[in-house]
Amino acid sequence: MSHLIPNLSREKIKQMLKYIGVKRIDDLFKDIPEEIRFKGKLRISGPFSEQDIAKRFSERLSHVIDPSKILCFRGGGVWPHYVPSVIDHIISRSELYTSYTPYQPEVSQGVLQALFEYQSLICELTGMDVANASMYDWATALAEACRMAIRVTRRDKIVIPSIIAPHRERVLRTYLEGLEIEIVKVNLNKNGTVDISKLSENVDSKTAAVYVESPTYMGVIEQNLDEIGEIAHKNGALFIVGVEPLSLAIFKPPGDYGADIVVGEGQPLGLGMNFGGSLLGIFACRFDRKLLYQMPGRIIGLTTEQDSARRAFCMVLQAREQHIRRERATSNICTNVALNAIKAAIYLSLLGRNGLRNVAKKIYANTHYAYRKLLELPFTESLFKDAVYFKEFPIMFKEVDIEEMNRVLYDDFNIIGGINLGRFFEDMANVALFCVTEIHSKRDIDYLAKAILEACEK
Amino acid sequence: MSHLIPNLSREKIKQMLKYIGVKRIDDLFKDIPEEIRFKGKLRISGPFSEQDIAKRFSERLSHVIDPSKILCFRGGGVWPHYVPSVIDHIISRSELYTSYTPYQPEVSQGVLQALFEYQSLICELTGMDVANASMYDWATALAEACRMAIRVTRRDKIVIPSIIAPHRERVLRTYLEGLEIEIVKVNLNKNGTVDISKLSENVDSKTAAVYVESPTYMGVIEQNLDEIGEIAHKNGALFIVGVEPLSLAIFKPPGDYGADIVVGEGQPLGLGMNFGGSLLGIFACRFDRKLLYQMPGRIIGLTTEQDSARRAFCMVLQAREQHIRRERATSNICTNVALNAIKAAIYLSLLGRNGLRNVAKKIYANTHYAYRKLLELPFTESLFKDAVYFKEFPIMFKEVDIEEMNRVLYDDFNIIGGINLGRFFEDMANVALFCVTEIHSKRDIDYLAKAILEACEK
Amino acid sequence: MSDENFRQAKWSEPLLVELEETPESAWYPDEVGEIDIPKHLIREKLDIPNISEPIVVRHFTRLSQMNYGVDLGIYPLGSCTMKYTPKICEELLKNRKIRDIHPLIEEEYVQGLLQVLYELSVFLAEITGAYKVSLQPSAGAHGELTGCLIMRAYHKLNGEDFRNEILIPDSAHGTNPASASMAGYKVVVIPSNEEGRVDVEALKEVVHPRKTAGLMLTNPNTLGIFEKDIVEVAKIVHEVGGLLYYDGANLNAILGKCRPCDMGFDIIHINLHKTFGTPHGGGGPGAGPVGVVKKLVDFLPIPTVEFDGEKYYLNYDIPYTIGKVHSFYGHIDVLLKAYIYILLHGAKYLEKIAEISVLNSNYLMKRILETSKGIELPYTDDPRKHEFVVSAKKLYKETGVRALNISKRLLDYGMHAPTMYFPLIVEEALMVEPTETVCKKDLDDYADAISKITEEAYSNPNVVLGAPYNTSVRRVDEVKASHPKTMCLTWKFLKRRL
Amino acid sequence: MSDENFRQAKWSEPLLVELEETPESAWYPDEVGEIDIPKHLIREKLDIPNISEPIVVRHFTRLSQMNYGVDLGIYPLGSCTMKYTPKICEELLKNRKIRDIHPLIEEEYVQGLLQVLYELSVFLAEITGAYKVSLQPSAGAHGELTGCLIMRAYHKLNGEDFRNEILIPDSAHGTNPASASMAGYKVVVIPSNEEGRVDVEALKEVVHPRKTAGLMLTNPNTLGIFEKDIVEVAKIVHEVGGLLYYDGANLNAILGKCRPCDMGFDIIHINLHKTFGTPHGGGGPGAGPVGVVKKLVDFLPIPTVEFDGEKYYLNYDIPYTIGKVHSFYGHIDVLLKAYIYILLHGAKYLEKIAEISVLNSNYLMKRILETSKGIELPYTDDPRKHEFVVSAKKLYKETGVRALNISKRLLDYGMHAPTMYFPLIVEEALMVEPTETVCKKDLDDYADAISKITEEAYSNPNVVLGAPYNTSVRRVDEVKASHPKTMCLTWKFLKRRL
Ligand SMILES: Cc1ncc(COP(=O)(O)O)c(C=O)c1O
Ligand SMILES: Cc1ncc(COP(=O)(O)O)c(C=O)c1O
Repeated sequence: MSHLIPNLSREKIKQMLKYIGVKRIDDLFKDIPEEIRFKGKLRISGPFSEQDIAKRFSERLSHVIDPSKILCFRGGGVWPHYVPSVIDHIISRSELYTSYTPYQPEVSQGVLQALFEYQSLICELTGMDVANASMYDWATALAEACRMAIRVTRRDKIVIPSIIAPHRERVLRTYLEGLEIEIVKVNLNKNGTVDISKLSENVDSKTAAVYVESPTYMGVIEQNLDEIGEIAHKNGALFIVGVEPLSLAIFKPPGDYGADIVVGEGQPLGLGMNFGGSLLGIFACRFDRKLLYQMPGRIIGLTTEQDSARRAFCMVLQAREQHIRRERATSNICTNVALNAIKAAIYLSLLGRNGLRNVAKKIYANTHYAYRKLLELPFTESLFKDAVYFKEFPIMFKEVDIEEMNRVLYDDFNIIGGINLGRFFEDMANVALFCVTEIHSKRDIDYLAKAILEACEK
Repeated sequence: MSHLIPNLSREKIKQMLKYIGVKRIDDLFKDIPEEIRFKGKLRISGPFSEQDIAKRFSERLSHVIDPSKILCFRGGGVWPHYVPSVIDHIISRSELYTSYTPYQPEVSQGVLQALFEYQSLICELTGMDVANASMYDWATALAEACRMAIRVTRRDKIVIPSIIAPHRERVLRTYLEGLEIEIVKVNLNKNGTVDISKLSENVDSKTAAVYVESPTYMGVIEQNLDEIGEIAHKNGALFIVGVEPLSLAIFKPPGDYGADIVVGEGQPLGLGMNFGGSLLGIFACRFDRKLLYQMPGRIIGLTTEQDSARRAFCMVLQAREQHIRRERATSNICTNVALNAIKAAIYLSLLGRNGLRNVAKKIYANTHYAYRKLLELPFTESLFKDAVYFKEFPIMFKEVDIEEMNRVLYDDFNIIGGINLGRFFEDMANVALFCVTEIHSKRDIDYLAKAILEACEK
Repeated sequence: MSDENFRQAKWSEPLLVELEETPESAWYPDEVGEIDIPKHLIREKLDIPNISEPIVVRHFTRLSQMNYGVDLGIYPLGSCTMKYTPKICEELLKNRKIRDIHPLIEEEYVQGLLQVLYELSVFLAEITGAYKVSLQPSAGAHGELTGCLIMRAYHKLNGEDFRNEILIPDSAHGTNPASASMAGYKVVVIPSNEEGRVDVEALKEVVHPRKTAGLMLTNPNTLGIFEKDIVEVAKIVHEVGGLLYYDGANLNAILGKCRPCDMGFDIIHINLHKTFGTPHGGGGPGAGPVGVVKKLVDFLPIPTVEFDGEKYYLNYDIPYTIGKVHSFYGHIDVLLKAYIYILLHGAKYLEKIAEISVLNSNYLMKRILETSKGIELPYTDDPRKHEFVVSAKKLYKETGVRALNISKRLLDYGMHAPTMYFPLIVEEALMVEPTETVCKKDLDDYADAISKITEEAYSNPNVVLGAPYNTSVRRVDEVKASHPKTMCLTWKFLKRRL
Repeated sequence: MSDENFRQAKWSEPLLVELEETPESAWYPDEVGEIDIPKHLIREKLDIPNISEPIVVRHFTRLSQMNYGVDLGIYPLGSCTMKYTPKICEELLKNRKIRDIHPLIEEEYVQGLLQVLYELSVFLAEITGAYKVSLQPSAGAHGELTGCLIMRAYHKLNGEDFRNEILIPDSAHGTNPASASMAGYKVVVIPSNEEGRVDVEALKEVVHPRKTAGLMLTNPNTLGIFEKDIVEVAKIVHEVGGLLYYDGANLNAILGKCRPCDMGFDIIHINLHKTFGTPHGGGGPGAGPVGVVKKLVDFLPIPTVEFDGEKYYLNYDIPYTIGKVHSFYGHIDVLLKAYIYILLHGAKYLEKIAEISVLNSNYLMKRILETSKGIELPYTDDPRKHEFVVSAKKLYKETGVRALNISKRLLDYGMHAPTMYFPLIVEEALMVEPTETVCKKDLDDYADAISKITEEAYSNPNVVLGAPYNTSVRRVDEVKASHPKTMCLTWKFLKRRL
């Protein structure tokens, strides 16, 4: 509104128009042909004052549940985690959030160094050598990783497990639409991990990449990652691993079992859930020129001043990118989610290895406590019996309508229950996927179990 | 907690102790006599994690009404106003809020210039020549102004109107306790302004200061300020005026009618109500060395670098202050409310004269609309018939218990009604003081009138 | 105004790994007892430093001071629309009712959020003339990919999957060809004419009834020039059965003045982080909603946000949907800021945005051209729109000072440089976009600075060539940064090298 | 670490009145029709500039970069306890349920707030040993005044209003005598002994059974030395019927170690903005709650926050109350931050605060004394507590470099100077208080910087005398600033002068 547009005074406009040498502002638009001019007035209300907008906004939000009064046990790609207050404080500094992509490194050392720290932290966490400065989300990171594998290997088949997050699969398929790629699915064992022999059968000399996730969409830690990697590599395929980053504080990182590319969702690292966005796509790979030069996205490097040994940071390997390579670029990504990557850098450095381990251990302990608690209920059954779960686990409910149960959990207990997997997987009509994290206490979990008992006995 | 205290690792402590040359940390406390050592453990719970504190805090606050669902018509010293989002944004910049009083001007130009702008803006608003960088609140500013007048005139009598804010009077009396001062009260006219002839009678050669407020505690704009000033000055007393700053955007400023000292409450200038604190005491005076050198508080000045003409800011006239003058200081004030003064500076500069005028006009229009609306009710009467009101006005309710009315207004209508003046003034048992500001719409006011009607007919 | 008046903060801040550790403390305090993970899955070493909160906060606070943002001064990066972000947008977004809401929550619990999203999609449709808008794409380029995939799906449904070419002007942003190519298309470049506009004759030559899938264009184009032949261009493409894609990066200039779909575009994206003032965050998150004309509605990504007259819901039932392009529904945080931004302005001030951004741009252009020796305006003399491109080719020839050097020297004045060397069709290009949120004095100061710099280029070129001087670091060695031998992409590279 | 590694931002930002105006726009947009105010009351001219929001934001953002704060580095201002402020304290305070709550609201609607305030007062009583705590005073000095008025009221009730002297050591902070004097007392100064402690013999000489109203003391004192004779001191004062006042500025050093009221103090204040980490805000708001022993409870300011077993309420029924010292109940915003701070730490870490702040202080003191020529420790060799005072007297004599110059030169390293020239009893005093929130490297760097500076003082004193160089402005002319002829206290002064 008027206070946001400094040159809006009649006098100034006149003065400037005079200098330009035209009479009316409209003269500056005279090259817009009459026939396409917009004649009416946009049907957009306002201008509103801050005060009125705040009111309107809060009126709208009055039709949204109050999360501070609710216990959320839902995950599946975005998870409830605690966001340390430091993150919002730093991220609200306008030098950071009102800057553009650091095209002029000399005045952008702040964002550049922060992103360099992010890349370094992601590499420490995943055990990989290089990471880019972010992708939009796990799903697009996965899609770009597969495209990258296709470019690197010049092959056209991707092997994935039969169960991955439905939204990730959907995005992957969309992104591969333009290339004619075969996507092969490999079934799972009874414990929810990839069936190695089935995998072996499906990976061949046409395979560009083998993709697995750990923890899987079902929260299961994959057990045979070394073997899977070997199968991929033996066939000349790349080994792509999808990860939940907090799990890596206690579980072996992909770098330890030969992953070529790691993708994952950075939302647990200090981002809110925000109704699903924005998120943070993690993307890292081995240091191998063939891979590096095919990597999508921005990469930041440490260098020096031209005339001194003083450290400085800038974007590197831009020759891969669209603004130089255009149709032959490794990706079209331009604006990514840099600020979210900085959030993750703050989160990781604030918690440190001790804090991260504590969070991960608490999640692990909570997961197993909750898993056991729910299995103690008379009408539940485990889906994958000997699985090692992290953060999420599926529970089968005998003769229970999950949607109905969730409704009662919310109405009577202020609980957001597990995901109804029947929505996504035909054979899982009675299965709910629960999520527990460090924000939950034992008491919360006991309360969940009790609430489910009561809800289902209704 | 542990992450807040960087040197808390055993190893580091050992290393440092060794360097110091002692064995245990306790050796550094050995000069505390055994008999006064605290032997037990403080009964203070914690340490809590951020997450747990946030929970506890929000649990406590669940026992506080939600202001976003409520209409507040209460003022009386702190008023509901809109706080522009820019203020919180700027004030959250940690260079500002984590700094100390600017003792080293070379690294503190930010706070210094901001406070200089505050002083300048307050002087523009009040029409005075100099302002200090803040007092705690209007009440203590008033008390310090009276003490200053007593010092300057070496007299011992203060004349005030019979009605001023009860809390201000109470603080004033507390502050004058040590000095044996006579406080004389002058009655009001029927229109709520000071009775000039009564005033004349009470001001004499012993009078140090005449204090009036405009708008008064009852929201009445004082009409005879020139005359009051003349009476004070004729008798050699100082003329102190108390103001609500937003009113000065449309009403004559004290500088125009000869005020010597102006005090007031800066809370309307971008501070929240915060259950009554912190606030912002405005303090300004004429440029007169006698006054200036007796002024309490910090004052910021514009100067230059020592070796160049480049502008720079620093604190001035520190010889008045306690850290130099000790028991002969003009005041003991040290930590004031600098950050709140900066909030006011941001508010004033963000709104500018146009915005301030608009706010004040809206408040004025709302006040008169609400006043008329409430007087239309069958059981109400005006207290001061020919008054010019700003932001507040008292209404007499025939045979209505104000407390009871307010209870119904809250319970049934989500309204915080006017102040029950009976709590403070014996002769006002059925009077309520209402406040309307720019945050209220006509609809809100209509709703108030309707709610009162229904509440009182119950 | 001189370069003596500015110095960026310089803290020489070490890397996180070089800061002092606090090995025995941890931010996240809950001590959890031992847990039993199968041995072979256990992670042994985790090399992330334990730094205490005060030191972490200091680290990032110092870093931030070494970064230039819109809140510090003019930032006229052409094509990026770096405008001031109203603080109310940030403030309202801090609400927990946004941050702590899970995406897979039952729709009836989040009606208010869905309503806002729906309203935003309606606003964006109104502004662009689109029939329906999907809020899902994460950025402009993501919108382009989405758009190209919609083209693909459309032609496929029509049995025309043989169409395999997308036409793109030589002045286009790199994301356009990159996106087209990602969607499996061959890119055909259309040259610009001597006016800096699409060469209609050349276009006619390359359109092809079986090959052309569509054309991608931004209007005003990247030279800031309005493509006044757009109606004819659209006709040519449509006549051979192609679709028109509108790159919304330059929408700022025409808000309320004309609408892409009224010009003939079939698919459009909008960079909310440009035109609608959501902050760019040093590289995102942004948002790139995509709108389409009626005939393409059935191809939009799932889900769209809809209203059935009673309740708001997510519509997954889109017959020929291209699928999903993002995990959930898009960048909600960004979308809501744009919503607030739009309502702050209303129809009236949205149009003022266009007017004043164009006024500012033309004023600054004239100021620069009149006072800076060696700087020239390529192509037509028509007024530019919200941005303009000048060339320092002459200056370079005469002094050895390049567009790059001017840019670096501008940094010494506490001002951000323009976009350099884009579009590719202008030699020594400086692409300047002041936006509507600067004041006249900013424009005058900017022109004065460029004027001084060009004078300096003639009188004392070495000073310009050695710039910048007042920034937290001086000229960065970008060649070394990308060289295989010296490349350093993480802390580990540094350790290995030592 | 060298002074080459730091440069503070410099923006040469004009005054608000010098920025570009936008006369026809206004932030607050509601156009209100004409209103009819009686003519003689109308204001004609209002000289406040109309500046647009982007320019206002830029102005203050730039200013902020020219300000040093704890979040940027070590800030060891002695006596000020400039510690890191946990961000969670700030975050939780942004809740509208605090900001938008009116003070005169019915108690039953704000039970949660009253509960928190009550709990805080109980915590503070527990920490200090006081019987009851009032949260009303706005700062330390305000607490002192409150305390002196309580003394006054107490003696008066006892029929002893002839007591008119308050005893204050020569090392005391200036607010102590100023507050005593404001309360109508005569100040009697007690000298320090050769150890830097209250001279007990001198005290005995001045205490007087009819004159002495009380004694004000901080312990550890402003030299950072613990007054180990405190029990005797208390006895001496109590024996003549006087009261003891504890200036809580130095409470940080003894948290959980010993409690003022256990030492014999009757009235205490606590600077929440020091010991309890609420940010100082460049000069407030702080908070200075006052606690008293049981016999003084009936003199506290009204109202106190109380709990009757069922509900929390404001108690105005205090028989001999001194009245009110603040409009309402104190600085709620600050109080709540301290509440959060205390719970973050719990009993265990409150004690750690004392331990590590004392450890840091003694470590740094030794480092400085061992490596900096010309810097000496006055008074006893006993360990200091959370702060220490050294003297640059020798350095000054030998090189002409004063405590002031060392301070200015420290700024060039991106570090804040210590408190200078206080307490008054030490010549060329540097009063250093690192607090517990710095890391060892900060201490080493600080000592190294001082060491380098003192070396420089001997080798090249002019460099030190000319400091600072790396700050946004160089040495400020403070004499000119206060000189009647050149004094400039507002924009108007500037205009008049031109
Ligand atoms: C003309 C043009 N098109 C497309 C884009 C890509 O947009 P985004 O960065 O949002 O992906 C840009 C961004 O700079 C642009 O300027
Ligand atoms: C020893 C001492 N006493 C009292 C005070 C005054 O406290 P405040 O600034 O909170 O009024 C201070 C402040 O610096 C101090 O250091």
